[in-house]
Amino acid sequence: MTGAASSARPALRDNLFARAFRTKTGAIAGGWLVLLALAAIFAHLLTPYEYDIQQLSAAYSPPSLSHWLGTDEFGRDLLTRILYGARISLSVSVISIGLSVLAGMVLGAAAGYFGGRLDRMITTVIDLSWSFPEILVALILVAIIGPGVTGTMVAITVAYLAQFARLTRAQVMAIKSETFIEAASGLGASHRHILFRHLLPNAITPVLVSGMLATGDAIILEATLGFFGLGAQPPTPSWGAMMSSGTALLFKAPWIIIFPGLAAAITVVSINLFGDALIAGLDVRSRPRVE
Amino acid sequence: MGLLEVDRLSVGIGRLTLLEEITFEVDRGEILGLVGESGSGKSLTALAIAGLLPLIGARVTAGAVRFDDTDLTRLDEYRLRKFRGRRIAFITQNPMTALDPLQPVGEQVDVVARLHLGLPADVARSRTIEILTQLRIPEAATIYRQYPHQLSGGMKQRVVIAMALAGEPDLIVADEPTTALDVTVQAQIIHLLTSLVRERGLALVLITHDMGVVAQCCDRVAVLYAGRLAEQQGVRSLFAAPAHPYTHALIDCIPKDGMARGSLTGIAGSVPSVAHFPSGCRFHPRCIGRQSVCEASVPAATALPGGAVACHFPLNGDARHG
Amino acid sequence: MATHDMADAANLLVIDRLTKRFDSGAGLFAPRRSMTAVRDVSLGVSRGSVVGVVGESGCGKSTLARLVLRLLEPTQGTVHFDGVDLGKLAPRDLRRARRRMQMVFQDPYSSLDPRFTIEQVVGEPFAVQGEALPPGRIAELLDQVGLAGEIARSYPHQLSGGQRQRVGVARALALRPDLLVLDEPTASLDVSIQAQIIKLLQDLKQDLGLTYLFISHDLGLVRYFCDRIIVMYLGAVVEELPSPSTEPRHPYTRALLDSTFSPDPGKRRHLASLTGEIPSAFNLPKGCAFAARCSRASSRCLSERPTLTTHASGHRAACFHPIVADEKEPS
Amino acid sequence: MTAYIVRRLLMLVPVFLAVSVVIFLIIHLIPGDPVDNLIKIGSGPEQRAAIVARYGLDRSLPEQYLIWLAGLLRGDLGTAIVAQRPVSTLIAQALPHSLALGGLSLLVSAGAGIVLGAVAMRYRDGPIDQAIMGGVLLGSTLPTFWLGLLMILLFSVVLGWFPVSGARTWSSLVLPVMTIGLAGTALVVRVTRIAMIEAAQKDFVLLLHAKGLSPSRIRLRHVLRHALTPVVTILALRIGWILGGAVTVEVVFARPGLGTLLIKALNQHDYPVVQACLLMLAMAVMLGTLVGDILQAAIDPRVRANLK
Repeated sequence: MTGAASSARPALRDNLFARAFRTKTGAIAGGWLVLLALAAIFAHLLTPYEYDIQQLSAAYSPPSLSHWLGTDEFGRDLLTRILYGARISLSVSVISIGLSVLAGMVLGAAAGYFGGRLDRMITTVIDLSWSFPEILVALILVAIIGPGVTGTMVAITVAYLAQFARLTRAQVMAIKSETFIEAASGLGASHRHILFRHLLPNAITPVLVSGMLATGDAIILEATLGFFGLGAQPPTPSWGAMMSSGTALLFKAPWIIIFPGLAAAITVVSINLFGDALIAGLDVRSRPRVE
Repeated sequence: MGLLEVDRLSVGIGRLTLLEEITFEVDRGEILGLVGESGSGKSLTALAIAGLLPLIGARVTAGAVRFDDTDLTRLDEYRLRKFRGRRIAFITQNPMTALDPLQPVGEQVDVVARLHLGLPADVARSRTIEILTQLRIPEAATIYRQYPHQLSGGMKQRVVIAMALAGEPDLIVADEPTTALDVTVQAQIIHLLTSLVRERGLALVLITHDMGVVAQCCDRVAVLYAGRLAEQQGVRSLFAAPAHPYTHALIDCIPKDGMARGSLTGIAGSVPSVAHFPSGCRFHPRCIGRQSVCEASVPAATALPGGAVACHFPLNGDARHG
Repeated sequence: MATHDMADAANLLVIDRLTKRFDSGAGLFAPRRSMTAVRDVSLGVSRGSVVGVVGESGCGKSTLARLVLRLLEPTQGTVHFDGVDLGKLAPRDLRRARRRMQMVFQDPYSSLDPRFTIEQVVGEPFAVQGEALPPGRIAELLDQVGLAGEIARSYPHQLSGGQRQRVGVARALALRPDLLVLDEPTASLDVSIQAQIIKLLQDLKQDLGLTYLFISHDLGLVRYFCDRIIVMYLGAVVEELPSPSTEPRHPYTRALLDSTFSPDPGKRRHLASLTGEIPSAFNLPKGCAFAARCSRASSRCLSERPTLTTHASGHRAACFHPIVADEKEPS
Repeated sequence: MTAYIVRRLLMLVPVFLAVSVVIFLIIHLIPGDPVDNLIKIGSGPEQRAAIVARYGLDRSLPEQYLIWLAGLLRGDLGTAIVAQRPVSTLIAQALPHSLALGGLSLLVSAGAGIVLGAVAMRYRDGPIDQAIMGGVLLGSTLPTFWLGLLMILLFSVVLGWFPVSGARTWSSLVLPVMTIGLAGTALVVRVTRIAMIEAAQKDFVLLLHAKGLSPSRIRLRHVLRHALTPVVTILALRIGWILGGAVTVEVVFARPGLGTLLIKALNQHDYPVVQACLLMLAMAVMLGTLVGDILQAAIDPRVRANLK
């Protein structure tokens, strides 16, 4: 019995990813993400250049055979910096969103399941912060914590928390009103049993998918903070920081801005497309049969 | 010649055939009960008559819907609209969701007369109030200005009926008009609808799953099962001597006064879904009298006095009691 | 009073003056509103009997079912099950008590967790009660409710409504309960399936010696299936019929009876004996809740709330102007 | 309705107080002595004493908050550390530019979004729909600042149609509004399309068809009207989101405005200015939700009924 129970659920999620990969857009988008992640991890093996060694004689080189994507104002190879930048951009957004999903789920599930005063307290705070744009919340936090990777991560985690808490709460509330929850309490089930055997397994998938989509937004947020000079500090390469030279270099060496932005854009578009493919495959099991 | 003749009508969505060769007719002053369980295709038949199939992505694949000698299935959308709401009115199942929540209910009735009868706004308005009053709505002028959420379920269904009557139609198609209502309100609405139809000599197709409603209100009955017509007869003969085993079993599913405990057994098996319609006679897996031919071939409709039945082994009058 | 005590000994379930009030809208700037879903309901269910509770939407019948099983806490009143006051039980004891009283729900679609297989659904009671699943018990239960054993590994969405409802019954039977509360178990099923389920419930009751509290809006079905009938209107019991064939005294019960459509075209009758609709439970009138729709209502009915009075053995009605035997409505 | 607006305004008061507490606390949450955060580096002891006296920094935190709040209500937002001018003057200079940019972008987003969303719904799943939804995907994923830079590159540098930066002429608004508008439009298109598709499946729409009304009339007068409720909700909730876009875009286009002021102040650790900018943006968000709620009540009688 219990064996069947625990084996049934992971299988369900595996199917979801497999299904998404089997669609055309899902495969292309997912493929890019996997490649980028691998390239970021093995960046030191893939490129002959270092990300932080300046070579002023090669500054402002346009894309060429030796520097595929050109060099920046210090003569550093742009492709190398983009790959190393992917490390920062991806890990910062994935980790921060992961924390955000986790905390949001705990808050949302607690509010939705227990209701009452706890719910009112959590919802008030959450709704308040939700109505403020993420960038604003992030700016406030960065103002407090100070610029840098830590500040960016805390900012992203908190900025998206409200979204996940709201979604989890809504999910939990909806599932809580289903009769099978009542049936379980009628059998004498404990809060723990209801939360972990019924509510969360049914609520978790949409939250995870929206977490996945939010990772894309987080990459942009990270880049934006970097662009303002509030993210990872030099010489650490992050996509946003690389572009922060801003308008000044736009005329002289547009590739410095175009390529990191393009990397971010393709990644975010891929995340969205893959997310859409995931959603399309969602919840076939709980769909009612055709009558 | 009936006012409405549904002739060997088939309806499909994609590659699925949902309705097959449905045939029946209704005349002015007549109430036809269209009975069936879920998946029988009764709502689909209603949509087909009103030409509303495209809205749900379905289409007529064969057959005709002749209304006053015009085949509606051959009309384009523009000409079909001259019939809809004007000569053929439609009442949907759930009054809670049938009205536009953002518009006062009176205006929703007005629009029919303004559109089809060309009445100016003020005339349409007083006519609406008149119809609402006829439907025994107290203080109709007040109700006229209210929004749907301010009205009870029964009141909303009266407004929907008023919308149906506003175009002075010849035919009303009512799809389970009372299923969503409370028992006591159900009785009021059914009574109101059927008596209005009789007073005005309209034709009514009353779609329902409730054999009780059929017995109390209808003149003739068509029984649908899994997308096909099982049987069609006058109401008295149908209840006295159902020819199709399904009809017989369906009547026996309703508890009656003084019935002994345990005499209600239901029909074994379950109502098939569209994707899994059985071969041959679609009722055969659930039929007590089935034989091998029932599984192999589709029974053709054979004539009965005042009706038809599609069964290889129709019951005669005695079999019902045997 | 002596008869009362004797009745209690025979009763498996005794509900005494049960009341449930819901408060809502306690927002920052919104006024608090309260609604009494169940008001002062008392009734006893004797062992091996089927008691039907019938009424329309908002009459409180489903709330009553949940109060009985302690899925909701009553505002006032007590529920005794087999002589034990459920309200006084510690959580641990209440959980144990739940083994003996189970519920079958109206909606067979939402009453099964879509992520559970059928065997997980039927086995859940054992898991919840921390008990080893006896080998072969699932197959036995499925067989009892007329389902094939192969179904055990299916998911709910692969089953028809009738099959799901059978699964719901099997789950309720898993721990061999004494009492089943059936909350409109057939209301969302097709007619042909409804009759099947009723037949199944009848057979199970016979074989397992069960007691049923049967909640329904369908007076015809209740009269067929139940030994005693409780009629509720807007939270309160308006009439208690000792047998399904008892002629009603309360005008509301009469109206319910007249509103059922007999499947016999030979017995057509004027159907609409009742006007108006059920008022909102949020602002109930001071007097009889039914007075506004009742043709027999007097000024007394508008100002004073009638209480249940006994008319014959086991036949009680809450009406100042009950229908007497010789003035039956023409049928 | 008036009573509702008044009540809704009153409900903003606690929200405003909560937000102001957070913004007030910034000064104390950042590491270091608050005095240092309010004063130029290298200032003498007299200046320090003046700051301590002015903000009551020797008193308890609640007292400090009240002093700060009282100043706020008088329009005294403090003195900018770097510019050494009253913050209110800086804000007054920046605000009109931000309002013009934000307001115009909002109008463009709403107008273009609703029209395109309705068009996409009308030709659902066809090539037109797919084209619009492709644009939506780009509009909602491309980083705003990057998009702005590309716009400058294309329209100003290559084509030379619009000025690169600044706010001296109206034409300088075109590119910034397009940049923010693309993201805003994408959002509105998405919501409009989905809301219309959902509304079109409602029972009452079936009945409207059954009454013989023309499909275009049903779409425009009923389905679109229903779809407006969620669109208004989203627009109201995300007004701040559009303003957030404005912050970035101002920096990219080097336009004067709250965003530029805020980013500059953040980089210069000019906290009184940071506080004031955040406060202004927060108030815009609050007023946005207020307007959204009022619009919703105007559209939907059920919302009005719930107000009573």
